[in-house]
Amino acid sequence: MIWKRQIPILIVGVIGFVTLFANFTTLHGFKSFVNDDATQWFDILASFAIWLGGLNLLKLQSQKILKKQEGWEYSVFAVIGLIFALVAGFVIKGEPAVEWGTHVTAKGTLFKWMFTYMVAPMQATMFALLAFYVASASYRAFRIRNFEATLLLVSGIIIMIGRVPLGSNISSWFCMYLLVLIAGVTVNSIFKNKQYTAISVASGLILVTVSGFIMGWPLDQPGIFYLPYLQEWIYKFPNVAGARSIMIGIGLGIFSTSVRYILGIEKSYIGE
Amino acid sequence: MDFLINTILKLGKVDRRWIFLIIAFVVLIPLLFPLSLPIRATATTQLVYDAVEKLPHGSKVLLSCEYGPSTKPEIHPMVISFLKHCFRNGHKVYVTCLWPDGQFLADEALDEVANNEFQLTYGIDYVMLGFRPGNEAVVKGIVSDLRKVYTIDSRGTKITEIPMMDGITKFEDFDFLFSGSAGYPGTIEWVQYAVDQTNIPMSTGTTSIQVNEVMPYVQAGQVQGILAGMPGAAEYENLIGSPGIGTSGMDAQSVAHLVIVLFIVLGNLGYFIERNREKKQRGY
Amino acid sequence: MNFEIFGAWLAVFFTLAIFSFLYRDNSFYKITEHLFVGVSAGYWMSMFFWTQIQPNLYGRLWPSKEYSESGIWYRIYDGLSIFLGSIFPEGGIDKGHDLNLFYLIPLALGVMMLLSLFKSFGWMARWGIAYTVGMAAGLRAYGYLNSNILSQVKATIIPIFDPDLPFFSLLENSHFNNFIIFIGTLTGLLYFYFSKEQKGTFGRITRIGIYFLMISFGASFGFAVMGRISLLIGRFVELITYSSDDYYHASYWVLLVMVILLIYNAYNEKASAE
Amino acid sequence: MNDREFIVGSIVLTVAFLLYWFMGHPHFVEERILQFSLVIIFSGTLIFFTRKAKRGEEIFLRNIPGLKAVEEAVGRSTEMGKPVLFVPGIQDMDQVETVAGVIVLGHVSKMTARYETPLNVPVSRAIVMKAAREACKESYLIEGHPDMFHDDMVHYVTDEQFAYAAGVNGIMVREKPAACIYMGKFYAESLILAETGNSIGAIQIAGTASQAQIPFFVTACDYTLIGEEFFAASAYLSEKPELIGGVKGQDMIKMGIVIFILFGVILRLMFDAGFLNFNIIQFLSQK
Repeated sequence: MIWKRQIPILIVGVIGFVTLFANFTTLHGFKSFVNDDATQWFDILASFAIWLGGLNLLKLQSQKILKKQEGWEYSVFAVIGLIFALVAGFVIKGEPAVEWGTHVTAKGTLFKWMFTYMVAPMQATMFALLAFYVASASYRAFRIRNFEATLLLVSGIIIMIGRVPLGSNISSWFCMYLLVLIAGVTVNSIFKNKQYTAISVASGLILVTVSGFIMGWPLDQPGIFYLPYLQEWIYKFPNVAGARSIMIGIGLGIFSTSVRYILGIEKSYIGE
Repeated sequence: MDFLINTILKLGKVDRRWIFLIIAFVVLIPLLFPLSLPIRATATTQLVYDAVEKLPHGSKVLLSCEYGPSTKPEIHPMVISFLKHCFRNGHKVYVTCLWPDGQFLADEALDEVANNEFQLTYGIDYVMLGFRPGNEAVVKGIVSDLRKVYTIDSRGTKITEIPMMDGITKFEDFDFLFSGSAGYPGTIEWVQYAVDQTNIPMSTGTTSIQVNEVMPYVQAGQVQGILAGMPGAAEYENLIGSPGIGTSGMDAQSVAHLVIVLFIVLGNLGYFIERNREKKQRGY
Repeated sequence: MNFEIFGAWLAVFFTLAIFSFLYRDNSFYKITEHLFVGVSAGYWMSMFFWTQIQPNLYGRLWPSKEYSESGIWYRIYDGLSIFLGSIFPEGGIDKGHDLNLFYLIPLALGVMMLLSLFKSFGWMARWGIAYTVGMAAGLRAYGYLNSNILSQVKATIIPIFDPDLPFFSLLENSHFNNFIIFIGTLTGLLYFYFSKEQKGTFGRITRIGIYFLMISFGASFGFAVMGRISLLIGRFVELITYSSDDYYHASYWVLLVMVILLIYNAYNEKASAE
Repeated sequence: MNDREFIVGSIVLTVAFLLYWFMGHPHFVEERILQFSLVIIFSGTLIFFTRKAKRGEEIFLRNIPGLKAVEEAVGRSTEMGKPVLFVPGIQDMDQVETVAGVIVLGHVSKMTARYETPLNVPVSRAIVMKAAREACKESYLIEGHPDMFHDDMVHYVTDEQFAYAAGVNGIMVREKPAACIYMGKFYAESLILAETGNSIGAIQIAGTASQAQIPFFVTACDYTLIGEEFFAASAYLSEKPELIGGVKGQDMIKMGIVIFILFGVILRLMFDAGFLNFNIIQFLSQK
């Protein structure tokens, strides 16, 4: 029991405490251990964890094949893929001039070939799939069901249009005309009176047109109606404010979880 | 009018595979037949350009590549343009990678720009220091003693035998840092462990998704400008007057954004009509 | 056939096979997905072995600097060298490290981790995991306290008395924009305060907070869409490249064959359903 | 350790540190005294409230509207005689969000047991399946309907991300649940799930801390528990003192930060105007 429970908790506590407080001391041995060796150990263990994950995958997929579970035919491909990658990593270099060790990053090796023509396209395409899902969800699911969602979608749309070249070719005057029309629709839905609507739209159109003639229709003035400026303002200020409050919250959350780990209050890593 | 409303409602129930098809065409067609929309730089992109322009001829620039194949379309054009900009202004470029895949892609970029376009000499005009594992520990290492982290470069040459490494022992010996970053470790680690401690100027290019995370640092002045995603890359390409992959993707990007916005608007139109009808049917 | 062209055809196949999932779940997708899982696991295993375990662990246990013909320690190494010459080259590992036997500790923890694959040793992984958890906790507690809390708090303490700052400027720092940041950050923080009901004045303040959060999420939304579209553009650019003469029009051929097979399959299914 | 010992211990440690400090604090990085004090103060607050919660003292946490919405959604499903679908994310139990999701599942299954509404929980990890089954079983037992619980309620689909999403989509289209609840760690599949849920007209409620997915959930779902709200809700439901105490402790620190910012602005104003010789920005800028 002590091996399975108390020692891991002790390790977390001691290592966590040492790394945290090394930030506050000038004791050389202590500091250099944390800065150099302890971090190296961490990376080495993380590499072993990757091996553990890989071997576990091999185990699960082979079991699936041996027991002929549903879809076992596909598991064969997973095992083949894993073995192929290990062969490229450890058995066949493909380029005799390159030394073992540098072959994983050097040109002309089988490993590099595998990266360029297998890992890269598959990984990139998996991510690119999402473009399609975003498109269909934007048509079928993104609804302005309340004020919050409206704000979110409007700021998202302004960023999306304002960031790309198309947006910088849309004149601020176009946006102002658009706003007048939207205001008209709003007036109509509130008062349900055609006269009011007509008056407000007409006066809005006249106002925009007159000021347009006075200012000479500049593309990017007034700035708040020019999408590239507007998106820049949104992402530099209100967005930063929102992001910052989340950042502080996340920081606190991580801090408190870390402290709970170090003090042994939180023990989820051993399944408790 | 009724016809229009019915069409909108009917469209709302369309199989989503039609939408997939539309998006595929919307992206593909402008790639094949470009519209050449003019590109205008946003202020944050201009800041990056100005920061590089301000460096005196022959400055020592550190370029760190932290991205992989899945984010290549966004970051790679930035790295290429940044290299072009540096070489044109006669700067020396030192390349490091915090991501293992970053090295493949950085090699590709150096091949294209330094070898083919500028025909520069390795070891004198540019050097590829390569990937070192350890995430922020590598950044910390470069700040305290670069030669401990890098005893050899990516080609196996001893650092002491590389002419342009003369006088470079730590992060403060560089004049500028550019990080092409797609996540952890990347820009944020460079800010926290290197730039905040030394005051060496730094700019960054990040994936669109990361922009929001990095923005507070840019706003606070810790980072000088940011190239945001592929549009940021395109703007930078245009500032240095050498359009590339980023620029050619911009038409597709513009049209795709427009179509997605139209989708949102149309979808919500259908939603409103339906809601109104339901209200009427219920009798209020 | 040239390896590069063969690779291009493979890449095209993988790309289109994954895209075919958009039509429906099918064998092409399933095969590619499983291959992807296997290859990437192997890719990372090799990558981390050669960039981490071999140079930084074995490189410190048996550095070439201290290699000697006598002594038991390097005899073990020579033994390993016979079987695994690529990992343990003759004469020790030259990665610029000194001999450091403390690194037997991470080696032992790592081996324990791997042993946990066997059911009866399942608990052994806990030690290694405990080390990584503890280390991460210590590093992050300080890092996040410093950069996420302290420096962001600092940036929110805005100057009210600063005659050089304009009152309003859309894109530059100004009193107005400073005020937006100040209010947004504070109200956003208060939204996540759980010790008080969100009613009355406090409720109104937190409403403002949620509006700022929503604008921020909207910006992430816009950027997320932008990023996804860029990646799609990247894939299409590559497909276009591979459709050229140099690659024997790989994209067209693979697409054609895949479409025919999918149609054939759909037709078959329909026939068997009837 | 009782309260008295806790207080005495804290005082002894503080005095010891002060002594060390005034003796010239050898080997201490002086510039980081601020960070050091913060680590101590923050940790102290967290421990204090965790202990308070453990002793069983009343700790007030506000109502979280999202939980109310869950109740309504289950109620509507009952009215319509349709099942409730619960998706606990696609990650394993080592993710805090999955743990929080399973806690909420316990709450949801209590309601479905009470109203005798069918519940469907597709999962993507074997361990999550075990934990989710336990949670549901217990709820049905507590509500006095152990006969209604069956193991198939919680069933494994597949580990693979998109295949899982496709599988859950299939369930949605076939069974047409009236309520879809997504609580856990999500990646890109969030979009696919929420879109399908929307197309079948279900009430959708989501809870996640994955920042990139929150926007999609907010626009596609009827109610979303955002980040910390999600954790607070699960702490509240779990009735575990260490979780509740943690939320409360963080709350207090947050309030402290808000007050500090307000105070800091005033201090900065006084410094800039020349009334005060203390630069708060410089004080906070120490490395």
